[in-house]
Amino acid sequence: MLAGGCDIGSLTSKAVLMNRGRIVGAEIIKSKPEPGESAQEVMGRALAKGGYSFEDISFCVGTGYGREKIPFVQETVSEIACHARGARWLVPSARTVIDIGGQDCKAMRISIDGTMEKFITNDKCASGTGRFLEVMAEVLGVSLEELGNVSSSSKNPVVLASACTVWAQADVIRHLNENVPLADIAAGINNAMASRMAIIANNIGIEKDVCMTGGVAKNAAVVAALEKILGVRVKRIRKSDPQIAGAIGAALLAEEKISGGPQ
Amino acid sequence: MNNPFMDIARTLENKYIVQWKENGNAVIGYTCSYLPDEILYSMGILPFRMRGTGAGSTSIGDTYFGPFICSMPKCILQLAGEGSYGFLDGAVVIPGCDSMRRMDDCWRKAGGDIEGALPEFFHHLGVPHKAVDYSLTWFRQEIEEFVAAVEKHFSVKINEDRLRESVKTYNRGRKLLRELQELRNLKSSPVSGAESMAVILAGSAIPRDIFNSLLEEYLAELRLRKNPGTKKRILLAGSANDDVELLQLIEGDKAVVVADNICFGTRFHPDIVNEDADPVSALAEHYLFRSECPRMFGDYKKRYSILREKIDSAGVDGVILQNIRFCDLHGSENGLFERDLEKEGIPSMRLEREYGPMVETGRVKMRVDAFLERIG
Amino acid sequence: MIVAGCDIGSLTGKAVIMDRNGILSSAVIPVKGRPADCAEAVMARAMEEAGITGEDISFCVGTGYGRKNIPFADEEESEISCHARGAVWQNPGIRTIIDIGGQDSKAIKVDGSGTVLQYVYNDKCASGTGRFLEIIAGTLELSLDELGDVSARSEKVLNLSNQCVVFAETEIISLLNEGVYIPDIVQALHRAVAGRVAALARGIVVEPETTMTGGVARNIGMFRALESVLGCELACLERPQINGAVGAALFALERVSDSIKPGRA
Amino acid sequence: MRKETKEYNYDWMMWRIFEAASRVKDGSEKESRELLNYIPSFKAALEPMFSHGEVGTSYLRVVARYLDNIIHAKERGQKTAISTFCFSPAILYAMDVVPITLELLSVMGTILWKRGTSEYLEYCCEAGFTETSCSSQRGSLGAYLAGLGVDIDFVLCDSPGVCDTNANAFAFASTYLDKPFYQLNMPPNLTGERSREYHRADFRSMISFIEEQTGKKLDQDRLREILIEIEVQDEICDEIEELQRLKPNPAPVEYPLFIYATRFLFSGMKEGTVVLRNILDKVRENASLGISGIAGGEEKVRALFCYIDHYTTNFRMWDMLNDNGVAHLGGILSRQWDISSPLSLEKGDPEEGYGIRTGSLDEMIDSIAEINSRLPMIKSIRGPYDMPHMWLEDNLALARMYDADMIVYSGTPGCRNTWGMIKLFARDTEKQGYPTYIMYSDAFDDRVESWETTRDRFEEFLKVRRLV
Repeated sequence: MLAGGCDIGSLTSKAVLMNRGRIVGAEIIKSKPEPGESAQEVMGRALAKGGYSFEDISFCVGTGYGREKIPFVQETVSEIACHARGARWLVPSARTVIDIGGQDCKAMRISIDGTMEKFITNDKCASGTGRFLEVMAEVLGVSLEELGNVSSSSKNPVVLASACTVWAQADVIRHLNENVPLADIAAGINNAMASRMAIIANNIGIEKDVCMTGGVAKNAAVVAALEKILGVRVKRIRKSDPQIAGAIGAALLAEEKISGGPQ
Repeated sequence: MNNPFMDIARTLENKYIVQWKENGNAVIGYTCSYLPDEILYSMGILPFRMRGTGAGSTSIGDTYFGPFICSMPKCILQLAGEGSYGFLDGAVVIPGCDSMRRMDDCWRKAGGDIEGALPEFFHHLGVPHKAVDYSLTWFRQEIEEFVAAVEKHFSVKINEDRLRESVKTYNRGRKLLRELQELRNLKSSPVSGAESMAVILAGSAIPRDIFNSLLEEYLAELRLRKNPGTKKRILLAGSANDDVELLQLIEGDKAVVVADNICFGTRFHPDIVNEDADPVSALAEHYLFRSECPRMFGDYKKRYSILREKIDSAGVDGVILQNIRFCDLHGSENGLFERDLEKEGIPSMRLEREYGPMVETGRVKMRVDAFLERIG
Repeated sequence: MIVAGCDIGSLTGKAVIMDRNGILSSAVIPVKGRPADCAEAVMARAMEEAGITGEDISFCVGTGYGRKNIPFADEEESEISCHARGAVWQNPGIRTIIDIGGQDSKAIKVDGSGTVLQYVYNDKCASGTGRFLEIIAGTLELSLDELGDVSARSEKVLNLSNQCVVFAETEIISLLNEGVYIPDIVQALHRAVAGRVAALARGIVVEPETTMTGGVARNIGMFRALESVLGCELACLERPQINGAVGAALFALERVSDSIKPGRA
Repeated sequence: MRKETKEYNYDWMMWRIFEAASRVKDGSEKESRELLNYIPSFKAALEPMFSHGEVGTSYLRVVARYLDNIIHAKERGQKTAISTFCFSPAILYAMDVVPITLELLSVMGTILWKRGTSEYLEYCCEAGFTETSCSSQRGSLGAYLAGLGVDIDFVLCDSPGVCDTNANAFAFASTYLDKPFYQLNMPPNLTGERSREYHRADFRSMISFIEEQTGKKLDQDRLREILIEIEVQDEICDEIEELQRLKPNPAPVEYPLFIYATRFLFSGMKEGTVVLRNILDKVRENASLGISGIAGGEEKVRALFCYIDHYTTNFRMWDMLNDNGVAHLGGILSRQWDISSPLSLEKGDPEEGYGIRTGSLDEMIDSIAEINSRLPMIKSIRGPYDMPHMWLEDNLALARMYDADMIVYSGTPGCRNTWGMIKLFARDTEKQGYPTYIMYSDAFDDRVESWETTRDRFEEFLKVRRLV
């Protein structure tokens, strides 16, 4: 009785396999130009890991930008609903979920019974998206994970032109050229990111507990900066990789279908 | 069933305009719903509400406007620069908002650079931002100056009887539009938001008499339509929208936009103009005292109650509050609407978008779907 | 009397070595790490090609984003002045220069002596810059150099609505998802950038002859797109990419001839 | 907004800073240095003011006084009204209302604080206001929306039809805080009897609105005193403006800010007159010695600022001007249009400026209505661009009068108005032979373009256009 969740994002694709509330397979790959292709591959890999085949999936839910293009799903659901669902499973006490995707940034408020009360997505210029951090890390020549660690030793973080990714990048290059310590630049980047997220989080109104999903959740410095601005603790996700929260949510919805209605 | 309005909504120079011009009549474009169409129409001139749809880029627009400006006037200027508005004999710019007002300056400059980009007749109609006795006097004078300018340029004369006729014709159209809205309000509304949008757009783009008869036939057909009425009922509010595709994108197969509160929408002259009073005064009053646009500062409560009324009479499940980037007037009022609607338990979602060709549908679609799931 | 010009941009570093008779050698390398290292590397490459050493260079002018960090530069000049000087030297008829750089684009109006009369930078927001092209090329899994040829195969006109790089990227991803023909996307990309750049150029009123400098000028698709948006033919420079460095070298020549003038007198 | 920020009372905090600063110079040099250590983080921002001796300290004093009025208004039984910089506070003073001018507070915050006003800017967005709106209001409005300032009694603005984005901020505030709102609406054309009548009627109904709010009738004698004081201030400013035409310009680069800020804070009030007098004395002194006001002493370029200044932290714009020998000729903000001001005289159009008549109440109300309609943004930026007495016309006249070598535009991305016409403007001024530099930065928010970038680009312009 396998339930599948497949999240085809613009930058990465994720797949999760569940069996009676337990994750029995998960996979993340870089998205290919063709979403169907990404879906096949990422799900295929997830299955292979546990020695399963597509036949073993009794219900599969698709989500993400490419969701309409996934050949093997029975149903599609928006990533916002999936992320909320996944986050609740990862952090049952979560009432506010902040998700940083590759191309956008969402904040969701969930009621005690788990239904979505409200959500906001960042429509503004792209600073405040996962892509923003990627571009910056690239310029600094460090990996996304390093970006978090490097900044820890920062004494006085720079202030970045956070209005536009590419202009912020121009600033970063300037600071590099002026031999500003890498730590301070990195810290500046993380702060810019965090304050972007804080705006939309405060916009829907924070309810404790707060948790963060998406790849950026792995950047300790951003999370810390966000905590500082919001003045609340962000619950760390340990149960699994926060980046696959959307796929987990999809898989959970699939399980509901199998067992008929929410557990 | 064919919707005779779709083509009109999707093209600028529709076949009726071509006819109109062939008969040697003039067309005047305008930028904002505060212009009394009745007056021009009574003088045998077709008032055309300018749109920016169809602009493939804003290269010309960006030559004159700065970067932090709403893309709607940029697109309109683009089309003018590319000659798509060649059919206009005149244009009226109204200070609807800062971006629109500055189109006056930018268009004049573009006219200097690009042969034929600027219509021969070009007028600035200073509509006040408040509705009180002395601003009404001002507005009435503005209209008189406008009429004088039109009379002079097009060597026509305004005639009271024909003006009264024109007011009647437009009122007839208003009544029909109201009937359309009544159909949309039905539990099983037989008409989609996209179709209704097309109707309303056509209302600002073809001769009123033709519009009225087309709409009568269309309403008759609609009354025969059956519809299960199982879709989510949405109200669309916020910035001007002249793009049928946006409606189709929102509706998809799960939702129907049963009401709107947007410029180029049913906000377009809802109530009837007094046919007994002096026509010019009646029109001045009618147009100035309608306060649906946040350009009328300080009237939030009035606008909120108008919105609530529409929500109730259309039995709406959720409200989408959209605004074009850099449209601060609607953008921030949407913030207030959202706050107050949610307080009353009416699900609502703010959505900032780029005006122009709806190539980038991914983000909008994702938000709309999530919103529909939320209210479902 | 041998001089050098060194142009350290945000994407590539260029070096030119010249004497009064013209260019002796030049080099272009992608920027990696700190600009100083890039400057050393690209200059070394150029000197090797010319078969000379640092001692032979009597004066060097630096320009570009990293101009402040070129250890061996005797002086620095802004890209604007350098592109102006370089373009008019390459083609004396040039009066308007459009430079699509990595971080920003500029339109420059010059007189016959290569002196800047007026210039404008691109509007805030990066659409209309080389970086924009680069990011999107990455999304399409193409190299910058491929863009030109790919766009040549375009069949139908397509519009990109979004001006924000990252959102344009999203937009392009959804186009890819819809299986849109890639050359059409690239063509649309070129027209989008050209549109932005043209808007900027019109701001200073384009006068013939007009040319395009910077690495992007080698992208024929971009070149043609700009021509069609501006509605005029663009003069093609022989070496658009190193134009800035050429200009810098010319400034260097000027300095040395100034310094030896007293001797002549 | 950060939690800790929410713990500080906004205008009270601002008041404490200026209160302390305004006393620093009271004691001996040694005491002063001691005192400065109590406000270490503001040293850099305040030093430039101290460096201007009596001018600087008297300026600090009026700012402190202004803030003092705000935070003590309630206990003094006065009403408070948030208003815009382009609104003559005279009428409010005449009616015993304490004005809270958002843009002025934003300027102070931007200059003083390391992180600028970012927290308040962002709070506005958190409250549902658009991020694309003008930072000049958001930079302080955020504090009041968050309930960190004194209680507001009502909202007044005169920007509808002039700057809708500005007006929108006040309309939003009144709804969000649920406070009464009054707007003076400007017709697109300023001149002619029709406009005058409209503005009169509008101004009169505003007065009755204020009377309703305060429960006090307009005090004629008070109004007369204020109008007479405005005349005094105008005379002083007229002379300063005349002296700024000298080469070199005897006024230091900071003075334009001191002048317009003082007028926006205390138009028609003795407090303001003191500062303006000190400024005049210093400018006269420099003029008689024939020296430039620039710190370095050498005037290389004469720059006219066609809109606003750049208020980045610690007066760094003024440093930039001083370092490059750029004389600040002021701009529309530092000008006024009394009928006998140099600009009015130069343009010689009776419709250009305002005249003050203090006879009957009607005359006085007309005068103050006229003054209000001749404030910089209202007069120059109302539209469209080709109406008489508009932005371009005013600036070309000023550039000519003051023999400017260049024109500088600094604004905010939120300014639909100037960004809707700056390209046309720059084209025309360039055509007239004035190199025109457009700053793409935000005068109130370094995060749009870092100050370093702005400065580099500006200096590059000076060099490439061979101005230095």
